Amino acid sequence: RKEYHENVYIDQPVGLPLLRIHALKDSEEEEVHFGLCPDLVIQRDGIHKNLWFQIQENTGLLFFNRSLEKDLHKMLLGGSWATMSKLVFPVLLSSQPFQGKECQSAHSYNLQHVPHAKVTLSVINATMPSCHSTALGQMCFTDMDLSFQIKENKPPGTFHQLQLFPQQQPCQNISISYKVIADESLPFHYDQNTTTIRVTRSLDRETREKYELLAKCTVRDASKETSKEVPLLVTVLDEDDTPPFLPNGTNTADAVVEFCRKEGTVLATLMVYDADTTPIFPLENSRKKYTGTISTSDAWVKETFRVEHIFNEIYFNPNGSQVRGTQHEYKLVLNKVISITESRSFQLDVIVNDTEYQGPDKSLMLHFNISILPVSIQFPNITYQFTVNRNAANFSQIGKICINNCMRFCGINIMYSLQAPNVSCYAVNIVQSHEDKDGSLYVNDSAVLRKPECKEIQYPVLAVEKQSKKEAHSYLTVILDGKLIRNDEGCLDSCARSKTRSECEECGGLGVLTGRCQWRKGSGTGITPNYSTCSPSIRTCPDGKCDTVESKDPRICPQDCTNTNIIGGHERGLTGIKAGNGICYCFPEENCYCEKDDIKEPLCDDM
Amino acid sequence: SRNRHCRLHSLTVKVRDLGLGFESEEIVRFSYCIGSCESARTNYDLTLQNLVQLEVLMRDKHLSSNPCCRPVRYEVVSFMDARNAWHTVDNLSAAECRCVG
Amino acid sequence: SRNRHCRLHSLTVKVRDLGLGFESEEIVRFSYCIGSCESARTNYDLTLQNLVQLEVLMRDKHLSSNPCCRPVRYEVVSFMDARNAWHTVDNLSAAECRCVG
Amino acid sequence: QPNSCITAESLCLADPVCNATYRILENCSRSYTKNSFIILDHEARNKCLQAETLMRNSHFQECKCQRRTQKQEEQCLRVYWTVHSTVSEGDFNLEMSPYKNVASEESLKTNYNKLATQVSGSHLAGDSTNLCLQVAQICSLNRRCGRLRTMYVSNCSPKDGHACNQNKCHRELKHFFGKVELDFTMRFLFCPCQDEFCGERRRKTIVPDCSFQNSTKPNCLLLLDTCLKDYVCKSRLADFQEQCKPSSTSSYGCSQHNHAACLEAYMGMIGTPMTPNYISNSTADVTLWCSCENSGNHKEDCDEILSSFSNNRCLRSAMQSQMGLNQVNTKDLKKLQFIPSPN
Repeated sequence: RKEYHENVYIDQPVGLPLLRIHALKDSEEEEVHFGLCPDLVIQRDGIHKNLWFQIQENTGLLFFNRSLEKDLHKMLLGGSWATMSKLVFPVLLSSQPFQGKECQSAHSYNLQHVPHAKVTLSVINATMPSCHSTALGQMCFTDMDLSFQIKENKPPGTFHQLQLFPQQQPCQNISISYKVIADESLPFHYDQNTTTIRVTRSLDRETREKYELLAKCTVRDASKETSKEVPLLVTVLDEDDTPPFLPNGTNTADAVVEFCRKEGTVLATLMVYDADTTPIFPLENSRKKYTGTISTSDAWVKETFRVEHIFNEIYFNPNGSQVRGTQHEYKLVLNKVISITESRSFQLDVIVNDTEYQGPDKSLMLHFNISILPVSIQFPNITYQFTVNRNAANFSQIGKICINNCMRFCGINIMYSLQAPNVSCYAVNIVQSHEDKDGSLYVNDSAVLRKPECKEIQYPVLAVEKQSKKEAHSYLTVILDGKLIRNDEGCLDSCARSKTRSECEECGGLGVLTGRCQWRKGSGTGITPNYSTCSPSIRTCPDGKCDTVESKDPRICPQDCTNTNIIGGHERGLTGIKAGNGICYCFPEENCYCEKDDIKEPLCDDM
Repeated sequence: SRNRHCRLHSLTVKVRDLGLGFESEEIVRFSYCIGSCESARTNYDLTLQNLVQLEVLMRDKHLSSNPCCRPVRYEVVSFMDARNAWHTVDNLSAAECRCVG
Repeated sequence: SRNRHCRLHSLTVKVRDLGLGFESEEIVRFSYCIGSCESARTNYDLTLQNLVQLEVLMRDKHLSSNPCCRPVRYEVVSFMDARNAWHTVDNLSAAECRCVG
Repeated sequence: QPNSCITAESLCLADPVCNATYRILENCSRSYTKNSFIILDHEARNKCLQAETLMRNSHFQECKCQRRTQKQEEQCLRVYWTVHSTVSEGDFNLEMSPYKNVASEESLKTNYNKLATQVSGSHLAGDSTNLCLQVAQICSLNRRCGRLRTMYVSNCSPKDGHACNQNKCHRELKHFFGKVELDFTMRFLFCPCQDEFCGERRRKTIVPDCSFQNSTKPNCLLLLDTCLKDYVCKSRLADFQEQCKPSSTSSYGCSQHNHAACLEAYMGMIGTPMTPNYISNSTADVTLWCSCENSGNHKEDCDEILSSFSNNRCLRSAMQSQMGLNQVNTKDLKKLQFIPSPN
């Protein structure tokens, strides 16, 4: 038990034991010494010389040796008649006789490192309850709950006595008997005569960490008999007494590095179990408990790979009971980008070490079979061909260019570019997508599209991998067609400005494919992702992503790209309008608005 | 028309009646600016008025011939909608009015 | 509704037509602000408009539901009147327009 | 009436002897909070003990701090814990609350009811079975409550796709529960619900995505460690432990017999590192955002922290009685005549 609570009444007789501190030994030959420090803490009043209590060094019996009456004023703060005050002091435990210096480091502030029990005595400014004023049930147990902590792998010993001390139960002409109800097989023995409870053998937490017994008390006086049952809980404290082990014997995993070569990529994971618990608090200790180090002298390996370790609690079920243990996850992670030309296979070993475990096999080896495959930079053996309407505007998106497996790359950056075309019609350009995987083709000079002499334009296409400079070549054919349509002078440059279908579809704007903006009719009521809006191309705008072509000019698709104010009922995405109320339209680089469809003329004053 | 100078008024409205598309049973305090700005006019305003009367200039809803009574500071308004999601709307309710422009 | 955003316009007028009581044959350049301030509206304006539509608020000529197109800088104008006396009038002609309020 | 620790400090600083001793104690307290106490040698430690005993019997005897006084509160609590630094560090049970005891419940009935009649009768009431909605409406009608509610909600909401700032959120929540009259905040946070829709509104009152939850659940011992290092959190926790101390014997459930004090102390925890909240929309049980996983041998200590919120007889009975109170009040409001909304 870590804490003891007891009441002390003003008129309580002195010279009698108040309570008994129990302790268990770490080894058979160890001696047990209990000690008190010269001071104690009086709640609301601070530190005081301990004039009232003494402890028997070898039995742990705490005696109450001097009446509190004379010192009441100290207790109860200069006569302020608080009905109760508390005295708090530690009872120290040692395997050596006390010399008194233990108290210096062990004063009540900082006891984490000194074995002790904390005693809290409530000084009650009233006479002791007489026999008839105490309910029978209260004579059995104090209000301390019967919960105990026993370290595993330690010798047997007595850890509690059920019977209360005489002055704790005021009635003389009654009989109180105790019983402990527990399964025979449990490692506890109750001595009927002394009412003491013993743990009869060394416990193993990894087999069972909780025991629930029942303490039954029967009180008989002349006329009646009552009984009371209280749970008696024993928690087994853990020691690091089991080595790390592999859950299903697998200490090897394959790790293939191919298309994903960027720093931070998790290549493989292996589990190591430990039947012991791993306290996460305090943080620094938990991290040091288990280590995982790459065992190699190859500088390149050390530089290129790292091991990340996390742990969490799991449960083992040895013969039916549930016991906490720990699962350690070791992830092999790329520590830097690997060139696409790198190609090798080898085994990487990781030593896992349980630093706190003292026995054999405290560490074990994990093996990662690593194969790094080269990546080729090639275009699929097709030539790209796209048809473009002559009325298409600047920044209209024509199509995508992608070398083999390009969408599976991460950490591989491909730069796409168009060389000079076969005819002097420079109408199209290409830009990298956000993660430099594929290239987006777009119109960058719409005037060229209107030249009759430009009908079919062929571009050589080049793809270069940034780090290795490896190249790939292909060809792109752009075929222009469609009858030219005249644009009304009044039209502005951005489809997003239009608030109605008619206004929208009678004009063009940056990014339109066929010379006219497209009206997206919304659905749903209130604020919805499917708001009505005027777009250059409904396929790419709004689609919730501000792609690399759209981000070239704020007028192309403010619905996806705007960072300016959005007025009216809306929900903002990372950029742009994720959801809007009714119709959303924008004054690029100024504000965007989402308003109900039945927009009347705005009120205007004066005039 | 004495005390009809530009100043703050407020009323309690249902969030739904704000017309911004939020579905909510909550009510919010909405303050707005209303009132005359006659006392803030300049030579420009008098001239504009005269040119319109002389029909040198056409009357137009986008032509204001005196400063307008507008908020110069706003209050944020927060409420929970019908799906128990929180919303905060900026620049919704006026906090202070003045004749501006 | 295209390209009618708030901006500066100007015309030449006789000093007499300014209506400020000056007697002069001279003509001056008078600039003024006109155009839509739609793109400067805030949630406040949208809400005000909705409340008027719902008749929670009455339409009123001193209630403006969007910023107004107004001068933010003026030019001074000088001229000689019929008795050959010089006059300089402040805040007469707009120099720069903006949607304010 | 115990005096304020701020007045005690100024009296002490005016007295040369007390001033010198108090300075010693300030250094001692600084070393405890950085728990570098172990570095203090024996001689220095004794000086601290004597200084504290001297202080406790001087001006600072039983000095306390006033609740809900914002800036002053922090200064007062710093003085209090300087003089009470011997309460053993890292121990969950902090024994005594630094706050003066709570005003009696009667003073709570201020202008809440007046506003309640306006909402319950007017066209604005809407779904009046949802009492959490109704108290939100009543809060909106009260200028201070409405404004401070908007302040914390807007500071607890993500802005333009970026995650919320929990410190700012906690500061505004403390501001709201510290500034708005208890009359409002008690009903606002402890509104009774009959269905999960109302329960969800109640759960989301403190914008838990920002103020309560984090991506991972820390161990409760870690949460306590963070709290004890912050004067205000440590004080609010001591207050909560004292005011909501369960009592196995009393039917009232609380050893302090003051449900309002317990609820006020609970609300005091909102906005600290140990911010509690409702578990789900289908129960009025509350909890902390922490678990007792990976507690090792300190599982019992961890369970004690968590269950002081999630399994506290006194707190539960205090909340039930407050919710019962709300239930009754709104029923009899219906009979009252509707008064037009203020202009």
